[in-house]
Amino acid sequence: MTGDDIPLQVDGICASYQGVPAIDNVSLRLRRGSITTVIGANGAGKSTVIKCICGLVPTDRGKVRLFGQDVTGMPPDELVRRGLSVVPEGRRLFSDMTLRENLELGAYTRSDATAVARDLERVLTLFPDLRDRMSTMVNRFSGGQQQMVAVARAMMSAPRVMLLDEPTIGLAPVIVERIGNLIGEISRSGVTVLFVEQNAEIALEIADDAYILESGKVIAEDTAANLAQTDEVKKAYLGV
Amino acid sequence: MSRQMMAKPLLGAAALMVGGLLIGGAGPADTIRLGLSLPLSGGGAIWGKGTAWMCDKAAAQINKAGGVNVQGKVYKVACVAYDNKYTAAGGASVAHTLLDRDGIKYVLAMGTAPILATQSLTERQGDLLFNLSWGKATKGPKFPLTFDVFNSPAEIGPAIIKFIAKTYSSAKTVVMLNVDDATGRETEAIMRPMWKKAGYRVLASMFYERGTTEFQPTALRLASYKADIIDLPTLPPPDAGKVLKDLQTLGVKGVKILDDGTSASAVEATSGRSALDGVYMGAAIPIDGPSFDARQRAISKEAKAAFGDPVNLVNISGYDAMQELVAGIEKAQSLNPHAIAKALPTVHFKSFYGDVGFGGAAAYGVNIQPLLPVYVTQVVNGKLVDRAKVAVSGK
Amino acid sequence: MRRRDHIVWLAGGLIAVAATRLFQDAYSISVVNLVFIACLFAASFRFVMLIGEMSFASAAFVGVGAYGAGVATTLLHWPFALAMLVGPVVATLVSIGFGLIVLRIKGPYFMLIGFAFAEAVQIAAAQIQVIGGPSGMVGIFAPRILDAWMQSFVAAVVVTALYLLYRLEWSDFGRLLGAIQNNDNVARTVGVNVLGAKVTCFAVASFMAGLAGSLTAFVNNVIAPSDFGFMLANFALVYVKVGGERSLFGAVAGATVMVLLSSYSIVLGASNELFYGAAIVVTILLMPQGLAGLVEKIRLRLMAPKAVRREA
Amino acid sequence: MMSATFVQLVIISLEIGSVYVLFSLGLTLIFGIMKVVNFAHGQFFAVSAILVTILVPFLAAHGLPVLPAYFLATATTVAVTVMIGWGVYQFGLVRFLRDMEGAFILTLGLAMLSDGLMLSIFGGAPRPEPVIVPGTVRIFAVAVLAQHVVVFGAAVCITGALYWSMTATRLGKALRAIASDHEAAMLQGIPYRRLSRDGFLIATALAAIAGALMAPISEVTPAVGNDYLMNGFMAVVVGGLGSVPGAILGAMFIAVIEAVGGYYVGPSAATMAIFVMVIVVLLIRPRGLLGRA
Repeated sequence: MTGDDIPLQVDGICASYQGVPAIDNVSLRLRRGSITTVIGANGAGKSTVIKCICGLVPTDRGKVRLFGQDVTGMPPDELVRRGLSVVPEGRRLFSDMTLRENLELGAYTRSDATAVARDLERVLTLFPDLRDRMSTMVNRFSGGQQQMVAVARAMMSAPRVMLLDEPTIGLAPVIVERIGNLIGEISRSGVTVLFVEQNAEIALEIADDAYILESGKVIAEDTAANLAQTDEVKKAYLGV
Repeated sequence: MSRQMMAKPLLGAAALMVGGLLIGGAGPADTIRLGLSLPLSGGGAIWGKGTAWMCDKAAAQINKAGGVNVQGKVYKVACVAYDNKYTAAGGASVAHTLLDRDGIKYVLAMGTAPILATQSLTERQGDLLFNLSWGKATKGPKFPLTFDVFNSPAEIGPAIIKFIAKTYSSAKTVVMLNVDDATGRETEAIMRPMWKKAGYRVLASMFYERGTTEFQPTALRLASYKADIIDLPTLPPPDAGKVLKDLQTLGVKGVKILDDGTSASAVEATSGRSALDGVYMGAAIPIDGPSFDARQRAISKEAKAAFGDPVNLVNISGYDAMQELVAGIEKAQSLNPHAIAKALPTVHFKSFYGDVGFGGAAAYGVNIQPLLPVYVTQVVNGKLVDRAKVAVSGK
Repeated sequence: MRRRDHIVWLAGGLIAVAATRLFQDAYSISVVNLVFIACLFAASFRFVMLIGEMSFASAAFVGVGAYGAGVATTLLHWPFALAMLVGPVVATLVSIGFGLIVLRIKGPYFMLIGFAFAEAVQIAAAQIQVIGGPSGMVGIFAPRILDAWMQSFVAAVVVTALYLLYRLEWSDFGRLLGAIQNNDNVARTVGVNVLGAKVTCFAVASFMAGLAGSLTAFVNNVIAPSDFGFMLANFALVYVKVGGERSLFGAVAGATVMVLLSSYSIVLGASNELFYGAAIVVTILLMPQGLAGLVEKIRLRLMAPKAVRREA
Repeated sequence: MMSATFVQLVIISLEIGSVYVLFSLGLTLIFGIMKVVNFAHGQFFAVSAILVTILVPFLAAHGLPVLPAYFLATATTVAVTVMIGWGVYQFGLVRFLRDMEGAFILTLGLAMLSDGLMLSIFGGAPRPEPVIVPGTVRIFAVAVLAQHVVVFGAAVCITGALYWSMTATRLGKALRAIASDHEAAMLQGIPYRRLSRDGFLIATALAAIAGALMAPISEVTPAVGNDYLMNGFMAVVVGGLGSVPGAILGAMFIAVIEAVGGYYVGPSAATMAIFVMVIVVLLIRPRGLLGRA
């Protein structure tokens, strides 16, 4: 299969913090245009998977391929240039900068001003309530709005693959639903999406494919629909 | 650049450093060594380097003239200079290295704090100390093995005050500024009573911390007293330069004195020529004046080329200490520090200034002070002009 | 701490103290004294690093220790044992007060506040004429009985202090400090009195810094405010990093190497500062993890073939 | 009514403040971007000041009028200093990004090394200072050295330019993003290491410009950088590490204490007051006056 069909492929990566293993032999395959989710409990290693892919945490072993090319250990800024975009855990906005500046920085790698302006317009159509607050410092926004800003910022680099680290954590149910719709929207615009989630219910509802991570290992993978039907998942993750 | 490529030059540097460790150590047995504990880094380095250079100069001259003859045996002389960083702890380290490791019996130390540390060893172990500090606390009958090498405020002060009293008879008030360290405090403790005794009113005496970069507030405060005389005894040249420049900007007219001012050129570098004009100095050598000859001027010129300062009261001490030591050894006909200490008050030695003997009992209780002339100089258009040469009396 | 550790410490300590008898000439004795005192100060500095902070205020506490010894000996004529301890005790009390106020502040701010404190104390000490002002104090001698034994006395005091620091580090309290270093918010949420633990750590370190100061005073016999500027703490940090901060032995090794280097470099005269600076730069570039890191690397390299074999 | 002394003290505060601002801007920039405290910052200042005192007379001797000579000397000096800064970054600091302890020791070693080198190359004697803008200017009947007015003007311009470029240019915004969260910045495609280098070189250039500006009014010795360093640290920490407006505010804070304290209580007490006041401010605002929580 070519890199075009599998924009992001992760082969048996392992990572550790100060000698303590965090993830062990994790492999993922993202189909082009699909939404993939990795679900797991707190501390299962979900965030580490994202950080290894985007180069923030070094991998001890294994390979990450972006559009067929080996990008293991590449610094994040280089990956952004190659079409990857990340909504990090905890949003990580530039808190003492304005919304406009945050979005501009999202488009840092791009030099085509007209295209950037077009994308800004598109983003503001998606998030209409941000439109008149362009000069506001982002630390004045509510938690849900900040999450929207983080997604909007990630969209500004015109990515072909987007990773989201726990996008719904700590948000009110109504916002969680909006985020869910948003991920679908992004996917429909042709972006391949991977997001890790603790909230298995919403994750399995949105995603096409799903992986379950336990103690740093992938213990199950299937289509989201199939996984949602298994008894273990129902019991352990959906609380049914 | 890869790590490995980086490692090579770094390893090379490390090897060089290890090589550096092997330099130094004990000298040959027929050499009399004078240990020098001097500031060779930081702000005081200029004085330390100059003093070491002048010591080497004296040693070269003595060796050329045949060395030192002690009971038929001829010795060469040499100077060994280490960095005391102008601190007590640095002074202690240097003293241990000079006295205990290198086995040197005679030390010249500069700076009150390092001298205190050195003296506690030399007096206990029976070594000779040449004391290069402005203060009085480390000199006197309590320290039988400690000798002075230059004129300090105890000698300079009276000469300057006498000259000022004669020249500016209407002047009645003084303000003082000193650096807030051992040197500054000790000097102030000598100078202030001296002014008072001479009938002046000391309106204020201030201190500032070493490392101060801005002097405008201090200058403004100095100016606010409207004193007839502004006395800046211990200011290092750059600080003196800044204060003078700021005083000039404020339009302060009074008589300005740098009692320990050693070099007009060093102050002028910072003050500019006009701000220094008319300032009196107590420790500068009017080398171009009538008191000095071509031989001395040649040394001064060489010194200026070597380390950036002409000869001055401080660095001449390197020269004079060596001469004092040699004269003492020859007179005692012994290398024993006690014997030399006994002989020294009675010797005459070839000081840079000429042939001088010892005195100083009036100030210190014992004759440990070489009777060097004091030159009161005034800076006129960047040049030092001899205003008064005072021979320090031997009483 | 395991039983074996105690035995190793006892044996190692005795050997270290006994080894000081090998040095009988005055120069070697002076260097040995400096080395041991530097080890103690480095260990004290490192102890604060256990909570993730760099305390440049330590320089001032060394000064307090030294002045305590100076005042007790030359002005009050107290017995030697008391003179040894008064400085450290005062340093501890001051550090508790100072710590309660400033240990709420972290990282670079704490570090620079330490700078300011060291400078302010240094200037203040120079203003007090009873303790000699900027000239400092002279004639701080240990009893004559100790004359021939000073280096062994210093070694014994330092080894004992290091042992206590080591015990503390490997106690529950030490583990708590480690937790605070990792994340004091987490520690706080599980109900730990974080400030209390930090202040305790700081106080212990300051006691040891004060002890290093007392020893300095009795070894040098002369002290002055300028000896206790922030550069002193800078060098403590250098010792810790050169040796490797992960263990107490790293700090000890670093202090030993760097003090020996600095003692040797005196012979370079005017170039000594250049040399010492170059030594620091070269060391930190070649061994970012310090001597301990180097040892570890060598150990790993020696063991590497085995590991590869096992994998194959 | 404004008394003459009051006007004097205001002017002196501005004079001193502008000097500290020039020195602190680079320090705060380096801290913001690399999260390290640069102990060698003063060395760049000293190298630059020394080079200017060598180059200006040299160029003047070759027939250049003093102002062009000074500008040419400053340009050369800044270029040389930035090249040294590049070496320091590339072969040293790059390994210690965000490692406060490691970077502190490295820069401490470099500062000692450079102290020693400068002392052996240039000697310890104060270097004769070039007179660039001679004479005094009267402001509200108070005489001020013309060169001080130049330094003040330069400080205002440089600070303004820096502030503008940090808020309005792509590089400036990227540097602020790095200062705010370097990982998040990398996730936007901002090349952290390359921009850290650029930020460090800008800071180096600022130190060099400050050195060149100060050469005619400060002392010029190898040790001069260290003298400014301590007050530079205090200014930056009081204002809030990493904050450009904070550095300005901190510098003015220190300057006012130094001016007012120095005049009314005396210089030694003023120096101590600076340290005490810095501690007090940090107790009230643990991240400085304008630092972020």
